[in-house]
Amino acid sequence: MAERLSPLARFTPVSSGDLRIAEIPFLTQINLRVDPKSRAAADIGLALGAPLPTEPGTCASADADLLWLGPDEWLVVGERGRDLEGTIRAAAGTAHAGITDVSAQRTVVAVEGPRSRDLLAHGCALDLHPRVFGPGRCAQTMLARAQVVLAARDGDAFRVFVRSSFAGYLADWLMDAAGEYLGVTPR
Amino acid sequence: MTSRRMTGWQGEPVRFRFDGRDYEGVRGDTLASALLANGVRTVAASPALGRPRGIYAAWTEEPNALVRYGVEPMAQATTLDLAEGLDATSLRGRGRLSEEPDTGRYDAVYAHCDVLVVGAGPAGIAAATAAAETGARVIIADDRPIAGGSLPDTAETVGGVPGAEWAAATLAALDDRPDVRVLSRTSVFGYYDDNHLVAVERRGVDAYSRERVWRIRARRVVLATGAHERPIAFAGNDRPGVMLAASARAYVNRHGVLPGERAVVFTTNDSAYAAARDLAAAGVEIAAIVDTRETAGPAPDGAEVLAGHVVTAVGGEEGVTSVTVSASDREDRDDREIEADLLLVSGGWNPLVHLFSQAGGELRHDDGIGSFVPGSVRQAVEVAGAARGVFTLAGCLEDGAAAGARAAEAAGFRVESVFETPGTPAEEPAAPAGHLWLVPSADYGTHFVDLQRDVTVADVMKATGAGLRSVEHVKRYTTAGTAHDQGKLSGVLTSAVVGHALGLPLADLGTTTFRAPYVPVGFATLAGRDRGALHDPVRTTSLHEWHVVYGAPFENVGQWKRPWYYPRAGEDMEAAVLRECHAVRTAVGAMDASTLGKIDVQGPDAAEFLDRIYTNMMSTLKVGAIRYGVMCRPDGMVFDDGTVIRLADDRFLVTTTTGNAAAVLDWMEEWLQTEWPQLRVYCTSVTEHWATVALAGPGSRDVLAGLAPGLAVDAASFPFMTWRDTEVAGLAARVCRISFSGELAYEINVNAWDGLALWEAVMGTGVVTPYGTETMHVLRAEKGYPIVGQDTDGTVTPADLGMDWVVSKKKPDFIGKRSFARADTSRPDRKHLVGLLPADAGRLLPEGAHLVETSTLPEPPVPTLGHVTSSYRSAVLDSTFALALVSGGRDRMGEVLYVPLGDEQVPVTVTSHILYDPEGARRDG
Amino acid sequence: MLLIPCPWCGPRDEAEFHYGGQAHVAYPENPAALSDEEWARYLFFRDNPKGRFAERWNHTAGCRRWFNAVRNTATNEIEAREVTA
Amino acid sequence: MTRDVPEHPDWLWSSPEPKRSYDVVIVGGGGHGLATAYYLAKNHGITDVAVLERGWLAGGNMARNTTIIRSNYLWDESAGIYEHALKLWEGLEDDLGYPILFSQRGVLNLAHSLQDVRDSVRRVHANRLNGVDAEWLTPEEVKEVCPIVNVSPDVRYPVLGATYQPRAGIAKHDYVAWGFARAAAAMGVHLIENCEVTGVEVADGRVQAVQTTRGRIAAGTVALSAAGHSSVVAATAGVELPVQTHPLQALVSELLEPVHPTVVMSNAVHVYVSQAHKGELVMGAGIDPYNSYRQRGAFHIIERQMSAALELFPIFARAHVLRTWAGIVDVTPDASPVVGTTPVDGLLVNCGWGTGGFKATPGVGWCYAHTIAHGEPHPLNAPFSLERFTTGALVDEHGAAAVAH
Repeated sequence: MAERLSPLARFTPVSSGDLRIAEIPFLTQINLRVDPKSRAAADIGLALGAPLPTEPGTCASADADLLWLGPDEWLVVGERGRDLEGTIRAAAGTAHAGITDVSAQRTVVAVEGPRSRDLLAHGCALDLHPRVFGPGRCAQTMLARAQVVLAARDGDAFRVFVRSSFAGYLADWLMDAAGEYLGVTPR
Repeated sequence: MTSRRMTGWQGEPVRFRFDGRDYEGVRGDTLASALLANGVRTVAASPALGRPRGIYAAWTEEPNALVRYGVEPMAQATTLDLAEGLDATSLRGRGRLSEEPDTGRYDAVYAHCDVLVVGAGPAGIAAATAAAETGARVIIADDRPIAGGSLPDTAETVGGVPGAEWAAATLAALDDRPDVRVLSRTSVFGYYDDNHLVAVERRGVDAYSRERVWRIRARRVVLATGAHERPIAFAGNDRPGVMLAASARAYVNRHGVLPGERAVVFTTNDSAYAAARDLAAAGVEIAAIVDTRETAGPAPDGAEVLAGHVVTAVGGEEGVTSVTVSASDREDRDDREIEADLLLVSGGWNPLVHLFSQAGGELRHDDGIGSFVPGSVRQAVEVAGAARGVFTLAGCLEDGAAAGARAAEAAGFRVESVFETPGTPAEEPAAPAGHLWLVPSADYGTHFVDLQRDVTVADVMKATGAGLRSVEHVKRYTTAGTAHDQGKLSGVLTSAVVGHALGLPLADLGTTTFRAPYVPVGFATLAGRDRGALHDPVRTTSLHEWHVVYGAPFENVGQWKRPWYYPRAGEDMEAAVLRECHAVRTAVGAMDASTLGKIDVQGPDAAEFLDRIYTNMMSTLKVGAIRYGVMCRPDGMVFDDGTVIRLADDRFLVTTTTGNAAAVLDWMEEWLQTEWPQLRVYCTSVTEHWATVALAGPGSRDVLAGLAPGLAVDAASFPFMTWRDTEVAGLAARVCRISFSGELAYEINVNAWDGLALWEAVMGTGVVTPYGTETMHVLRAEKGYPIVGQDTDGTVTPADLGMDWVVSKKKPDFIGKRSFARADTSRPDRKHLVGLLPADAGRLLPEGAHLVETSTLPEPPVPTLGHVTSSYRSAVLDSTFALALVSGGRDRMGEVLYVPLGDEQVPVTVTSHILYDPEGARRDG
Repeated sequence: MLLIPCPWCGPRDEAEFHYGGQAHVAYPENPAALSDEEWARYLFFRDNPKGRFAERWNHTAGCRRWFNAVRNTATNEIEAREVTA
Repeated sequence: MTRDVPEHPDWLWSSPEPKRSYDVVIVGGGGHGLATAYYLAKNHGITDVAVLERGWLAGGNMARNTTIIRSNYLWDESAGIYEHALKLWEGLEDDLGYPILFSQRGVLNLAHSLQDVRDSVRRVHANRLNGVDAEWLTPEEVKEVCPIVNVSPDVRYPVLGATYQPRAGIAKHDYVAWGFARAAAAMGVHLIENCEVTGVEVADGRVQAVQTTRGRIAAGTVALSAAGHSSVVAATAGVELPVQTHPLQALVSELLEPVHPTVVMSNAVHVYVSQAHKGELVMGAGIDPYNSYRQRGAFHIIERQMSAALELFPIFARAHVLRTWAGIVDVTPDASPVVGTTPVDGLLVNCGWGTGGFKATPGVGWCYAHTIAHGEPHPLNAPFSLERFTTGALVDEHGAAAVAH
């Protein structure tokens, strides 16, 4: 069988002391829509190892990452190849829930290091100060001219979920903006 | 020329060129200070009158000293850092854009803070310090390379050290705090709603980006923007050598430059006395202080003070040689000519209320200072120091500290200790300022109000004499305030002169509106990183690299790049497309259809929901089957079309046109959330989760059978408009039997990261011809399938397209239904989609050409019957053909109409819009 | 750049939102029963006050929720908000 | 030495006290109101007319637009009224005896996608049938007309061609307004500034008077011409209008030596730009998306516009934005105006010009004056009735003129 090809397969990861940028391809991603007050929501939380976060802009981490996207919408993210859809479907049973495999809809760019916030601030209007957008926070927002899901993790690390068709653009943009922190000399 | 640099002034030499002559200045100079140091008095000719002009001010308010250099078309010599090799040319009112490309990089940053302080003078630094001590996140931005506001100009001391040193040290300490950001060389130029402020940071040619736009969202703002000294209108007030008093003081203290040898000071207030003292101490002879007030201030050593006097004339065509003064009481006129090469002017001070006014703040006239000060405002902003009329150093420090603490407190921080403002030398209480805007005269022809636009008091009086009563009208009549300096010095003066002319108080007239930007900002600076390839995102499919390698030109469809056609060696577009069409009609072709929008619609009410959204019935669709659907806006006009496939009783997959994917999802969410929240439906975009390969042509079944051995592909097992989940080329796939060409065809959907593998497997069969969007368009047009947005334009109903069959008669309602009954939408002579065959089968009609009834063209206006929406050469029809929207078109079958093209009337015959295989015989192969 | 209070995500830049015009204009119960004039009113006529205006926003770049807000069209100040039922 | 713009006359208009009553009261002293007053007096001999302006004359959109004049609209109805206007523009300087600096330097409307090309060619052909001068230019021909346009195929949205209307151009907006004002005032029309209409009085279905900040003024006919404020004024008479009010921003650069010989518009990337007589680049963008009466837009619209402008005009890179501003425009559902009668007798309305008001100034003034004088529309403005929203016979200029300037 032919190799899978990720949207940023041609992108070379970059790394300096202050900043690292790399693609994390092929994560399992399930878009989940369900009434947060329903029995199904509770059951799905149990199955995933953590209640679905109901505080806007937060992420719960258990067997998978549960990113709040909206009042009845989450992005459930797990390792490559996991059958999260099956787990969630089984937990939801016949209840009304929207469970959609979107694993290839977006790819993930990891932005890490002490200058990660400085880099993202070139294109993201959110206040990324650690007190405001620290580990465990997530948001759907714009980064440059692409819609993204942005999730903050421990240690000045971010995951940027970007739609596959925009990934090339976003990588080019990130590299242009990152030059300053990677020691690229001005043109 | 002699050097005017003060003896003992240290500085690394910097060589530069101005108007073709070589000079030397020192590091830290502006171009203006370096020119003054070299004794250059005349730096420009005025734009309209050609009068010689000199340096008048020392910072962004400068009206005269405009230059161009490098790729910069227009800059102020007073703000331009002297750099080694600078080669500047003076301007006469107009800049010149350089043909040389600008190679600079520019960017932007978003920033957030609790307190933004604008201006790092005494008030601003005090405000920032007071705010920072509460723990608030603070940004302090200052437009100068050296902080301290007026402190480097005045050489006053703060806390016992020179003010500039205090400013630098205090800012450095602030910058060391983790939650304080100090931005120097950063001009805050716009103040927008909800405390959104924008600033430009000039980082220099050695920085990664030369200039950076800061987009700052501040919970509170402290404006400590200072004040501008104002000019006075008197005869000859534009001569080189006439200079604002505080600016002259700045050249002495900041740059060690003497702007003249013998000076007359013309003032309405005490501040010019301090300037005179500093100039005298530096070696400038103060010939006289001409004070408009009857009670004059204390004279510096040796200077004569003429109380109750004004300047009535300035001698010297090329620069001041003498100043004529007179008692201001005209009855007792006593003209006296004083020899001087420098005339310092101080008409008092105008607080810089630009940003405050931009914020929506009301201005109030302050009689004491004779100008406008901040009044009430809705936004969360404080004004401190000279910007609100506090003109003493101690006052500014205290005012700033209080404003900073107030701002932090309002942002939710506790003020635990009162910030102790540093000590300043005792200041004599200032005597009340006088207010004089213009020196009365019989001839106002050289009383300049706006130096850069050559506007005089006479011009203003002509405007008021023409009947104008508003300062906005006078500005437009005279052009005062419209030049590069945006009236920084002339604005309030113009209002005052209008008031003088009309006999109205300045307070009643107000000012013209203050508009962003406060300082000019480069186009490229604002465009930032959004240039070239990053101007707008390029969206690509997972097959994109293959299309690139195989030489396809791309068509922009919204942000997507879609392969247009795949030329072989020696082929032009026409040849390639005819070949691709032929391949699909006779063999098999494949197209990347991944850009189509895809929406997963789930929930027990999904069928009911789609019944309301689409014009046709979707609830009757069987699981496993596919139906074409059209959606309209409530006005009945076609909005989008696509297929709906039923995955389960409670689950559908909807496809949209490429350009409308986001709009359709938003549309569905809008109706679900705002009109039908009771419907239990969830919509999720899966556009990019799938890669879609369209396989079309009579040979497509064999190709599919070879790639999907597990799939029964015969027409009975896999009928038209059904779908199957299977494996294709070893990849999990969903295959839909749908056709946009009329041929036997399939769409194979796989996970996007498997897309290239699928495509390569398809191409690996060796029998499949790749085709692009152009071929797709031709094939669908031969079948009469409309393209939304090409054959429709927002004024076309499904019935106009001959698609009555897609409009349900059974459903009680769906979006758009009611509009079909309106008078205009039920007219019989609406434009219908029809086919056109040119009499000359080789004649390709231009898309967009119109149709008329007659073979000769009458005089305009000529009634049009409609226009050509699509037009192609058809391999299979052996003719060109077109689709057109034609008035009453369905009743014109067989009629000959004419397409006016230049001098020609090209005859065409109206036909059905379905030109190829109207029986649908080919869809099963 | 307005700062618009999304009831779910909190204040966000205006550029993240899609404007939805006047709030509380319900799709008619039975469009077929309306006269052409009444239908035209639904299609094309919206309030356009200078002052307080109840309007709809969609947080398109965020949580994709529609909500109502009351904004003063003379000052752009958003005075109150409520989540669309 | 000569100045870069001509001198104004020594006399413009006087500021009379308002009378208690006029035959015709025009609400709104912008370009349209002033032109209407002028043609009422000149064409119809009606001079007992007051033009009431809430602020200073022509201080609204007339002072804020980008002065582009063209008539190359898609639909017959639009071409009719805009071409009528253009013909009037061509004689207006002589007609008014005022140097309005009408410069027929041509307008290019660029196409950046294949669909843009189809729409543009369609408009060219429609224009020709309507007697409007129009040409389709290839990128090379675009370059000949305007050498500074980047027609390289290697940009994000290459220029695929353009429509060109040679007779189109620009004029000096203030001069136009003042020319109309001066000529109208000379024929006896009262121009009254600082006089805000706070209500329209209606009795028995007929208009009676207007209430103003300077007292009640009775009128036989009240003709609204208040642009962004139209709905506010009409609402006081119980008349609802299908318009929404939005900010529209524009900007100018510093004064520059001539570099841009024509007018370039690009709907796809939302830019239009010309170089005014003094030398400043004058640019506009699309409207801000939300309803607002605040004459203020958001800055990201300007930043976006700069990015688009530099794709087309690399030479503008180091030009500077000197001043930005916004007008408020009233936009209809079909992007075409409403000019005609209302359900209230004697109350007429002229509104909904959106971004297209300036270029129509003499044409709409001429038609509106006819409508006032005769109590019914001229054939040129008859299609722009309020009733079209009920019948569905819209004049939908969105496709061709969504960013029409």
